[in-house]
Amino acid sequence: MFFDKKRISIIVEEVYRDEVVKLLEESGASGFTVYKDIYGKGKSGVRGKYGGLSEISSNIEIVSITGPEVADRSLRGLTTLINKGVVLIVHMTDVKVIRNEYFN
Amino acid sequence: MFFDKKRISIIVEEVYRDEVVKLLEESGASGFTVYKDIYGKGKSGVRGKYGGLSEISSNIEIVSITGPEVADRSLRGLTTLINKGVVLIVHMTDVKVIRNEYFN
Amino acid sequence: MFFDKKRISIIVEEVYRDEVVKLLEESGASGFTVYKDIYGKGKSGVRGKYGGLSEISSNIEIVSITGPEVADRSLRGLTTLINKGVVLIVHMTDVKVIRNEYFN
Amino acid sequence: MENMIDLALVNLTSPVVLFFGLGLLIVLLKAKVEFPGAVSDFISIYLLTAIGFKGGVAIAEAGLNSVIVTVLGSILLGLLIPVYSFYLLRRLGGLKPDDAAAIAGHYGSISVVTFMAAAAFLSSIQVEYEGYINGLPAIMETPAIIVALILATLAKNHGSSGSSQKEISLGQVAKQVLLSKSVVLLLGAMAVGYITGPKGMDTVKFFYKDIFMGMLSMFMLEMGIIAASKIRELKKSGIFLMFFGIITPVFNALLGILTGVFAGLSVGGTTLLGVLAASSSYIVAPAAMRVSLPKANPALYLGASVGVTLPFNLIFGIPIYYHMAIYFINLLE
Amino acid sequence: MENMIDLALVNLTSPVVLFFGLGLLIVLLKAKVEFPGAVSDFISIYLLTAIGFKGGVAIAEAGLNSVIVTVLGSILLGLLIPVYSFYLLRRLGGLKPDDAAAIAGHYGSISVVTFMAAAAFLSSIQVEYEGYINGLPAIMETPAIIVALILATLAKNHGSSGSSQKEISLGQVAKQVLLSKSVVLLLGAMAVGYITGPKGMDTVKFFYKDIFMGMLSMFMLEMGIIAASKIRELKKSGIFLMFFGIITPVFNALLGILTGVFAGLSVGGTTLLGVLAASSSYIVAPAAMRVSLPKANPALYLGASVGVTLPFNLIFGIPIYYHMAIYFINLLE
Amino acid sequence: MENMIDLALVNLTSPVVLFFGLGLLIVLLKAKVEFPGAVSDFISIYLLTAIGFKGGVAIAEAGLNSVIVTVLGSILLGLLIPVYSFYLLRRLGGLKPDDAAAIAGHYGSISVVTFMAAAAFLSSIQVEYEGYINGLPAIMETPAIIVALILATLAKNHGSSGSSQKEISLGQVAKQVLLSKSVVLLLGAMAVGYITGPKGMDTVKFFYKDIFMGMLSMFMLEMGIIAASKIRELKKSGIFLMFFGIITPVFNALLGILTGVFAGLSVGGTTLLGVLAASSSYIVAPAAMRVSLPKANPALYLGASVGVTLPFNLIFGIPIYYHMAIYFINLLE
Ligand SMILES: Nc1ncnc2c1ncn2[C@@H]1O[C@H](COP(=O)(O)O)[C@@H](O)[C@H]1O
Ligand SMILES: Nc1ncnc2c1ncn2[C@@H]1O[C@H](COP(=O)(O)O)[C@@H](O)[C@H]1O
Ligand SMILES: Nc1ncnc2c1ncn2[C@@H]1O[C@H](COP(=O)(O)O)[C@@H](O)[C@H]1O
Ligand code: NA
Ligand code: NA
Ligand code: NA
Repeated sequence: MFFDKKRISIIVEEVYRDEVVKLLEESGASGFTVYKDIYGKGKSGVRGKYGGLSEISSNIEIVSITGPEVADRSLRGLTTLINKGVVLIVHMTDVKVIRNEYFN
Repeated sequence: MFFDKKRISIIVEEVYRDEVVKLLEESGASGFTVYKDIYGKGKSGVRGKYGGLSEISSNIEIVSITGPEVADRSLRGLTTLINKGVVLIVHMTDVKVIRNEYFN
Repeated sequence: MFFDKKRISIIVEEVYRDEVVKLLEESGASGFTVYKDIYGKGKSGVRGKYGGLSEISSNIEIVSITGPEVADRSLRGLTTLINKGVVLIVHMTDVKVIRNEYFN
Repeated sequence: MENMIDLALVNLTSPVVLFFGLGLLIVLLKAKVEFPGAVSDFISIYLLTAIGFKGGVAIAEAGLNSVIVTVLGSILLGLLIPVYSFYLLRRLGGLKPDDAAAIAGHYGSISVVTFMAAAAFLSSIQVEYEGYINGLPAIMETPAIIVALILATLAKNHGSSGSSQKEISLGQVAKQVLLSKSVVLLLGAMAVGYITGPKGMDTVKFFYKDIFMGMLSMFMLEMGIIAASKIRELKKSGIFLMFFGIITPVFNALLGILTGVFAGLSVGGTTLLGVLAASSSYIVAPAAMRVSLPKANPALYLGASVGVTLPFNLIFGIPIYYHMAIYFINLLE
Repeated sequence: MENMIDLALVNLTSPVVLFFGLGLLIVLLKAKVEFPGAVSDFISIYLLTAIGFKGGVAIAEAGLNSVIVTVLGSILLGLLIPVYSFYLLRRLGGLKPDDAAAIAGHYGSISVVTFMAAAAFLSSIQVEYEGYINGLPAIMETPAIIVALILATLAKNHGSSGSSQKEISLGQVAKQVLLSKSVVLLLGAMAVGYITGPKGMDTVKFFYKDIFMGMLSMFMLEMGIIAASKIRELKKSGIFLMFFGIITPVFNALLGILTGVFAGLSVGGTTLLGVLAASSSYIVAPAAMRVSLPKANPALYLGASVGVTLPFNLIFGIPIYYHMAIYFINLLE
Repeated sequence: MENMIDLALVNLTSPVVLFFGLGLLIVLLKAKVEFPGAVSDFISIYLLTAIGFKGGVAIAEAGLNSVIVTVLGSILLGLLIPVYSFYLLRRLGGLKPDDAAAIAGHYGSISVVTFMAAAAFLSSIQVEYEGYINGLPAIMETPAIIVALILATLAKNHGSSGSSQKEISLGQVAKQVLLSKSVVLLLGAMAVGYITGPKGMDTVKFFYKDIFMGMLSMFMLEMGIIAASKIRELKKSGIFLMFFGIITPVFNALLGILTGVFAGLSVGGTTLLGVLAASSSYIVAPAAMRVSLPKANPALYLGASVGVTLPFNLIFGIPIYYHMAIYFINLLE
């Protein structure tokens, strides 16, 4: 009844959204979901608490549920992006889904 | 110290919120959390990026942490809902909680 | 290529944010992310659906990805907080990350 | 009678229509202007409250009696339009029952934004209208949706019987539609306006009247963005609905205008009743259809209603309907 | 002296109270009107800033000297009310120390919305008041909360000693309350108004004065929704707090009115001081109590303050307090 | 000529600057005032639309011809300023190419908020200016950013060749900047204003003109909060940028003022062109630099632009530039 998939989460500044989305799509992900208007603290200090400059200062989380190959390709792409200087907080979780064919 | 539970996530259009919540409660879930104002892309294209029509076009995620039986009942109910034509993106994760009795 | 970490999620009323964040930081977490403006239902009824009083009535979720020791310390601190009367919905998930050193 | 081209120009160069055009352009250029959901919620809550409130105050001034004929006429329009729209969509368009019913319900219901733009147009050419017309949007929003859902049920019972889909409970849907945000705000603010009357209006006039046009113009920017993104989706689904989305409103306007003439409304009032009939829903109907007819394709009803009819009415329809109103009122004299 | 019934009607048919009633109705009907958090944040930031600003400008016009007696009197009220409320709630209500202290703090603090509605009522019956009264909400918001927390600490030290709960640091709480959003905006805007004076007011008058009543009326819609949802929760917790939520404000109003008479305020000013004393907090106190007294039950303090006293004051209290003010001022003459 | 100290005081005691100061204070006191993102999005969408719209209407009134010289002059400023800023930052500051280019782009671009505050200052001392100047922010926002990115590319090609970083496509960046929210709203609303003209303005005047100063004052509160939090981050990064953030705007103002004198602008217009040149970007440039130059340190460019230059211009710069404008215009006569 269940199928094993990977859930990739990427926390990143909103300005990089399009870049990350493009990467996911090129890696073959069939979809993604974006959580707006989150904020947090990490190595580069507090981020995203104030509006106004929201385009530059706020975080988003991009989540994609994919099969293992797409996950692999995505993570390799994300590593390249990190090396380019874009700060990404990435983690991956094992999840189960009902419809196998829905998630590449 | 830890107890094993299931975390069910359902991404769905906001208009179907009450239907999904009813289903979860009837399946015996002791609680749920709703993430508003998210957006994403899937088989039916971009969804939820623009406001205004938010009631019809925006996605929400409904998350419930439950025991295995409730999870099972919920997922069976969600499958019925999918067959009725409501598009649901469902996934399940194994999680650990501190207070066993808090989550049916 | 991957490193095992823990992802701790804490759902709590917004007024307690600073207390929980302090606890996480004192436990050694290197960062956290806050999801605002969520709402839900649990043992204490519906919460956070209406604005206005948002400071008192709305839920937030605080997520931190940490190593096992920090996770342990955090969860022990959170248990103390629960005993003090603060209602916390806590769960933990096993996740994988690319950069080991980024998450204490 | 004013020159048709001049009037079209007055309409096209109004801030309201220009901001709508800017919204369309923004999508064409793929620019990154996104209204946060809460911002458009705020403006739309404001607009609905303001229009309902103004309508209620005007009804209090006019008295309930002088309003009845117009109200009955406009409800009749809401009951009639979805019926023939449904059969047109089924026969000529060959659409499935669910899709046909969903679209029919949209065109029987109304678009508050189109109504506001028409009122702005009239005031910019100094044409007066019966103030209580501001109360009609609240009344015309729902009946058509109920009718459309009845049609869908009938069609399905008529056809295949072994449907796995649960029966739609009409009572439940009616309640859901009547208690939806738009309808509650429109009707509720109308009641508030009716009770508080002109004296209450005095205290909040700056907010609900003076800045109204500006708020509307900002909202039109977003409506333009939404319309442009919906028309895209429709393109995939064929040419029939494009035609339907242009011809139906003109015909519905005709019915609305005849109703207005019959009810003895002024030129302004008749125009607005025509606009209401011509306009199609973009909030209440979509939400209701999505829940009640989940198998109906949203790209079709949103594409036609928001992608085609909304811009058509705003850009071309309003001055046309005004001319039609003048024509038929003169005919009768 | 105006007729009591007429005045009650003026109050009941004002847009501000009617929109509040609409909010109550919306919850009763289970309609789906939800204000996004950001929308009510916007309106409440606006209202707090506007009222503080107006108060500051008025104080600049009146001069600091003529304000002092009133300010001292109103602080005294904030210190006194929680003390006897606490004992009442403990003795008569049999509430636990934490619950009693939390509720007492709410009633000693004030409700800005109730104050604004009262000011609107006065202006609708053309009763003037000292402009600097607009500065009082900022001043009366906090003292009572501190007093209530001191009472809670004393009660707990007096009782069981082996408490596992960490001691509440009063200094920390005082700081937290003083630096909370409402207080900072009220006091800060008041300072801005005081420094910029009437000349500065001229440049922003349209925004902070003219559209104020309209913004307030929209906010009342949401306050009604919140009040109705809180009264529900209270229902489970017994009848005593219902009574408390109605009798206490009347008595507190009396104290406020006597203070106003004593300070030589006009009828309008005296009424408003009465309203401030009668009103109970719905933002600052709940947030402070939740953090400082986590074991106090929010259903109790929110139910009484927001569910009972807020609607009571808005719907019945305001005209009553106005009459009381007239009565006591006449008595003195 | 007015007294310098008086003018500085007029500026310092205006609601706009006082609310900015309140925002700074809020961060200093660690108070908990947070504007939800949607609220500041709403206010900033409003402000951008309003200023663009006003500018467009004014250009329609003045005629395109009388505008050309000023427009060309202001574009020239945008092309020039980043070039010498870049070399200054490289040579004197010893900054890395990416950091230098990012900062240079900020100072060549403009700050709409500073511009609005200056316009408010002028109107409070009753100094007129050419209305079409309201159109300049839209025009001056982008050129400098493109120039800065060209400089960064040149510097990197010149230096180490084995760069792992992908080449920046200038066309893509130019498109991205031109299609960013601020620029589209400013330019779009300007086009709307130009087409609809004074007649259209009449219908929306209450919204876009009357309440403008109040909305701006509320926004300044948030700008103060942001500025204070940015200046903190800069503190870690040394003293050079602090100086740069104060001296550069004064020098740039000089260039802007000379351009204004040259173009034959009034004292008011010349002051505003000086302010535009002096001001540095806080939305468009940061977003563009973050994407195009990810290795540039945001703490540096935001710290200098938002943390230092923005408050300096608002608090001290504006009256100074006004005096400079008077001085140079008198010199010429
Ligand atoms: N350990 C962590 N757990 C959860 N979220 C994190 C963590 N570290 C960083 N983040 C998120 O990622 C954003 C950027 O992190 P950083 O680049 O380290 O400042 C932060 O603002 C947080 O939202
Ligand atoms: N593979 C995926 N991973 C994460 N979210 C998804 C995925 N596919 C779809 N979604 C979400 O589910 C919504 C509906 O998907 P769909 O019905 O396929 O258009 C999208 O708007 C996304 O928010
Ligand atoms: N089983 C659950 N699954 C997911 N979220 C929950 C669950 N139970 C409670 N919550 C969340 O935690 C909040 C507080 O729960 P409670 O204290 O039980 O009312 C609720 O408003 C929900 O957002
Ligand atoms: Na219609
Ligand atoms: Na009180
Ligand atoms: Na500049």
